[in-house]
Amino acid sequence: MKRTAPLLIASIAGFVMIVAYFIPKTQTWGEDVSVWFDILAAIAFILGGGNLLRVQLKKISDRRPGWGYALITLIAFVVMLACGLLKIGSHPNEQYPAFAWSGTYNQTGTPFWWMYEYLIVPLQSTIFAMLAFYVASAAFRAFRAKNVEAILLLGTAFVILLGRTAAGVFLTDFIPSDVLIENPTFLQHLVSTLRLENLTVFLMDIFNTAGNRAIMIGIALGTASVSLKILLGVDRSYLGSGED
Amino acid sequence: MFEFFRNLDRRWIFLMMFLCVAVPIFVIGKYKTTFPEKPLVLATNVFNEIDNLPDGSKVLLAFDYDPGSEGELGPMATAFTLHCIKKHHKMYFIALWPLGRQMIDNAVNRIIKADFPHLRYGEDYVNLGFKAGNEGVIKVIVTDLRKLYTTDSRGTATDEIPMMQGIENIQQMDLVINVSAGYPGTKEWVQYAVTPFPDRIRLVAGCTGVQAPLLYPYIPQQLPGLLAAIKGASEYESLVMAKYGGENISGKYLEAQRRMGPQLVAHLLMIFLIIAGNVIYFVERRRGVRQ
Amino acid sequence: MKPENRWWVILFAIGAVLLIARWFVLPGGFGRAYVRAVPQAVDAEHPDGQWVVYEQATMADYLEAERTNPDQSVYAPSPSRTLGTWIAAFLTLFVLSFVIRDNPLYKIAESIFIGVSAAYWMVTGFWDTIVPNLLGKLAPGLLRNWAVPGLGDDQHPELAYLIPLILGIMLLWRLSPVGGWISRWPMAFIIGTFCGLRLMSFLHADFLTQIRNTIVSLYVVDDGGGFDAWQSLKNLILVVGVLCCLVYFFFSLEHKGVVGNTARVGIWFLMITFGAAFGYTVMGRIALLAIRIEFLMDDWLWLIDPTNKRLLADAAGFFLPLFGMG
Amino acid sequence: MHNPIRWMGRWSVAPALVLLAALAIGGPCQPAWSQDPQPTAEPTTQEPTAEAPGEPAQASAPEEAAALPEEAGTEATADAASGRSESMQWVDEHIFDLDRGWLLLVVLIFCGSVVFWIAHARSGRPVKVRKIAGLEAVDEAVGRATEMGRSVLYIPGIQDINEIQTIASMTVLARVSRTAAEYDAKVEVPTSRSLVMTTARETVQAAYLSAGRPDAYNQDLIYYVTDEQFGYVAYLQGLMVREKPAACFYMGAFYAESLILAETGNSIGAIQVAGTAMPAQLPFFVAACDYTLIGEEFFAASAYLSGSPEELGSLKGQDMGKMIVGGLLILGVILTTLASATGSEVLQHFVDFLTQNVLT
Repeated sequence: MKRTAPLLIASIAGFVMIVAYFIPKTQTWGEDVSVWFDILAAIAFILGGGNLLRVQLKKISDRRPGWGYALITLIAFVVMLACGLLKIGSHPNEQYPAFAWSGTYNQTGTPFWWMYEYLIVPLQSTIFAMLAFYVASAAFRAFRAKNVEAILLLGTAFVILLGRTAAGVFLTDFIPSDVLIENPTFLQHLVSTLRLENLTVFLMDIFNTAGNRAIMIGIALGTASVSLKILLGVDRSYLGSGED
Repeated sequence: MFEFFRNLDRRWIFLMMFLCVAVPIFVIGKYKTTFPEKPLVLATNVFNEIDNLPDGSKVLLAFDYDPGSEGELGPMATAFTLHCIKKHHKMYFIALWPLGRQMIDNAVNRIIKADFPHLRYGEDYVNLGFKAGNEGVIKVIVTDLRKLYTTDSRGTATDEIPMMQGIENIQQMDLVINVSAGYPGTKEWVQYAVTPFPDRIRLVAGCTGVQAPLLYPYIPQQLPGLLAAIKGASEYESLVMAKYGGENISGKYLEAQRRMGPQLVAHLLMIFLIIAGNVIYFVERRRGVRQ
Repeated sequence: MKPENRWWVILFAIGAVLLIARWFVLPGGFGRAYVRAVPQAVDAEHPDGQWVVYEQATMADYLEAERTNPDQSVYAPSPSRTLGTWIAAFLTLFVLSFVIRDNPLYKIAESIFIGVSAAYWMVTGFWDTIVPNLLGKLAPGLLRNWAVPGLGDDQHPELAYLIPLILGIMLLWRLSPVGGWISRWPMAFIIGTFCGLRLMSFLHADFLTQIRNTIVSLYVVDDGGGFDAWQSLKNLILVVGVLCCLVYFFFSLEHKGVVGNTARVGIWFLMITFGAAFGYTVMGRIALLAIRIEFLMDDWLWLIDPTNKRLLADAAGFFLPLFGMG
Repeated sequence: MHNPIRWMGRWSVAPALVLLAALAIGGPCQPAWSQDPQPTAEPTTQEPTAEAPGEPAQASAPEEAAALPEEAGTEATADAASGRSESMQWVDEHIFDLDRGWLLLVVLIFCGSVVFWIAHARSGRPVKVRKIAGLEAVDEAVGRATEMGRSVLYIPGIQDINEIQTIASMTVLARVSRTAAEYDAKVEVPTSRSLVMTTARETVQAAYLSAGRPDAYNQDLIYYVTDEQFGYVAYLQGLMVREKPAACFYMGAFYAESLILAETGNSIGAIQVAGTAMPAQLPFFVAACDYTLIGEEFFAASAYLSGSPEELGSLKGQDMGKMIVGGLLILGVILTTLASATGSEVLQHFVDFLTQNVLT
């Protein structure tokens, strides 16, 4: 029972969704289930947040190395959570001043907003910005012409990089462009494509599109196959052992 | 010397990158010059799609990004908003990203409230806010906007908002503009809004550099115009400014063009690094063969 | 002192010296934030509003307002936002210091980030999902009297939303000492439904659409009715590329002989695809760094002023007569 | 005692086929589903062809119509579709979305071939598949971590469990942690979603059990960090430089963090194996990791790693899908080319039928 019931639930739920896809009246079930999922994921925050709290508290109570950082996390977490859930400092909605809870939790000027604006935003965008350093070091280290594949990889990246700047456009400006020619010939097209900005578009339009289409078709097949295996009960690793 | 480069500590690369970005920002910020921009066809298409609409058309602006990609997409959002204002379009803002709401607020505060205070909320623009559910939201609002948007982001019932009168779904929009940083984003708008209603919904988009290659397959049938990364933003911005900017353009409407400066220098650094890496590789290989 | 620590101390010393130098060399201070007071809920009873919301303003706004009316109280410097700007600036530097080496400052930034962001998402989940989509559907009356007074009167309880509630309770059951296995049921339900959904949506949207988009003519006729060799060639490359890449993904054929060669061409196409995506991405990443550095130089250090936030200060004549605000 | 997996498999294939068959007949035997048991789904008119009360379509401007000749074709077929008999119309509105008939056929063929090959493999006949380089590295990487006495870091992406990539990642995790249990290596799984944490715990516990070492399982190594993408990344890159795992696995849905993770992993000298179906992130993994499973290969990984013939059979089924693509593509291209070369209207009709009816 403990073992088969979840498998049955998954199979039935999945096949119902497949059938529903074809029946006009049930085609919106997918959206309903998405809403349910979001609710479920929000409820699951209790599990994740509870675990986070437990881990940090344990670090602090054990006085493990770095417990001070755990304390910082804990305080940040609790303060932010309290400010947001209790809507501290939030004014009511302008249209309903009598309802104290009617304001939004992230109103400008609230502590919650302040922490979002001055803690999360700078941290988030700075971590993201570190990618600028990493693309540089990756390009230096990994883009070496070891074989045909690597040459193609780095060559394309090189062309695109160059073609997307004013320098690249300037570099190949001497090549005649086909834009101003009426009914350009094949050769004129070909020559014009050698202009870096056109080459960029050509590579993106043709080669990149071809590669991406094949990848997307493959992904669609892979997704469908994995889904089907789960619905058929062939792949069940997500369910765990079935023991308690 | 060669040994130094061969075992180059990556922190030197980091330092070079930092300087290549910081120095141009400082210089351009000080002297307020930008590089001239030459708009390519995709940006021109975006401009024309918005510009050719009759004045006062209804435009849905979906801001599906967050502060993480503000550097790339913020200037696009600014230029889109300004362009719509100048064309007197009615702007309907929505967001599929939770933080997209803040991005809408930014645009409203920085542009509409600051420079065009005569525009009235509810008549010239409305912020419908964020709805969770990713592509599910798109699927619903293409046929029934009010099923999800019963209120705007301030909690005002949509029925009470003048410009929402008669709006049943987004097929009634004359154009959908999407600023997208990933999932859900332009791809989902194409799949779930344009694909089912190809002759009712027209979409143009601005996206990050990462996404651009994935969206090329949809051009031009489902997606007539696309601004790719800061370069696309800069091209479009220059078009908008050329037509509507006037004499004294405020610095905040030149953000993308300004940002092309560090872009250029940093690109040259990348190119230099790729070449340097390969020179080292070949010298190394030749020495290896000799030994 | 360990040599490594010595480097850090030197680095901090340099930073501190630069900051102090900034303070004295370029007068006028830096890193201050300004706000504009906007009265809210204004009505006949409350002509000045029932409360005030402070919106972001610039120094230029403030100086302009002061110039026209020295007694104005609409624009003012904001201590909390000034503090915020400084904290944001230091956190930015803390994170950037990681590229040199892991260090306690980065750890502080990291710890803060984990704490506040986990809480942020939980709060968002509660107010944006649980409240409107669960409570709002199950008990709209409660919400109308509490947090969403604008909720329409025609909203009645939708019992279908008991399902996610029950599933959620089952999910949380794992916290109880007995019967934790019950929490597998909602997981199975979720995974099952989404497998069904994705199976259909991927086959429908990606699979069929990509095939359809690739069906192109290899004999393109141009506007004048003639053969457009250039477009035809482009189409040919596209079709051949897609087919070769598909061959690469075949699992039941060894990559030998003809198949091997075709798959090889497929890999070439993939490599060009990846190279192109890489080149494109670089641009976005640099813009991200640029915006952080702009923040440091513009909002914090006031070294540059591209958007004329403080230009009036210069015009008013009591700031930076030497240089700094071109 | 019979093998429960086999039992389940046999049990599940039969109703699946029945369901598929029922679908094939067109749904009339399934009135229960169309009798919407949910009070939520209001009887909204969902069919896309519904006459919305809004303004007429925008594509009325002559230059736009000229620029998009395909649209005219779409309208034509839509008109043709609306010319259905009344009874068919009723069926279309209430029982079966006729516009999706061809989709049903494609789904049936694809699922049928996967089911067929699974059954084929189950009957004991050998299934041959080629090798994928990245997969052999999985065991090797875990082995090396054991030798060096360091941990293995497994990152299941940043999407929630409703993403198939995350589910596929759980299957790979099962294998990685089983190998780790056998070698007695430590696997650390920080997650960015609560539900993924829950599922990963189940998976890893089961893996330790099947490796015969349930006592070695430590659930504290699988924990939630934060939902925030870059908060999660900030934690991971700190963790990587401090703990220096010997092997890093990035399996699942990744976004911008891919390169941060791969470059940090590279700087600490870890063996890195990545697998994702996010096309935008593949270049970074390809450039910075030792092995990368590209798109479909990642989904195939679970089948390879499980080593069970049934799962390998499903790969054969996927290949059938690719054959369909190739066939349709070649057929379509030939038809289109002939149509435009000869100007034949009959051929053009075929092409329109293929692209606008079959492939929508």
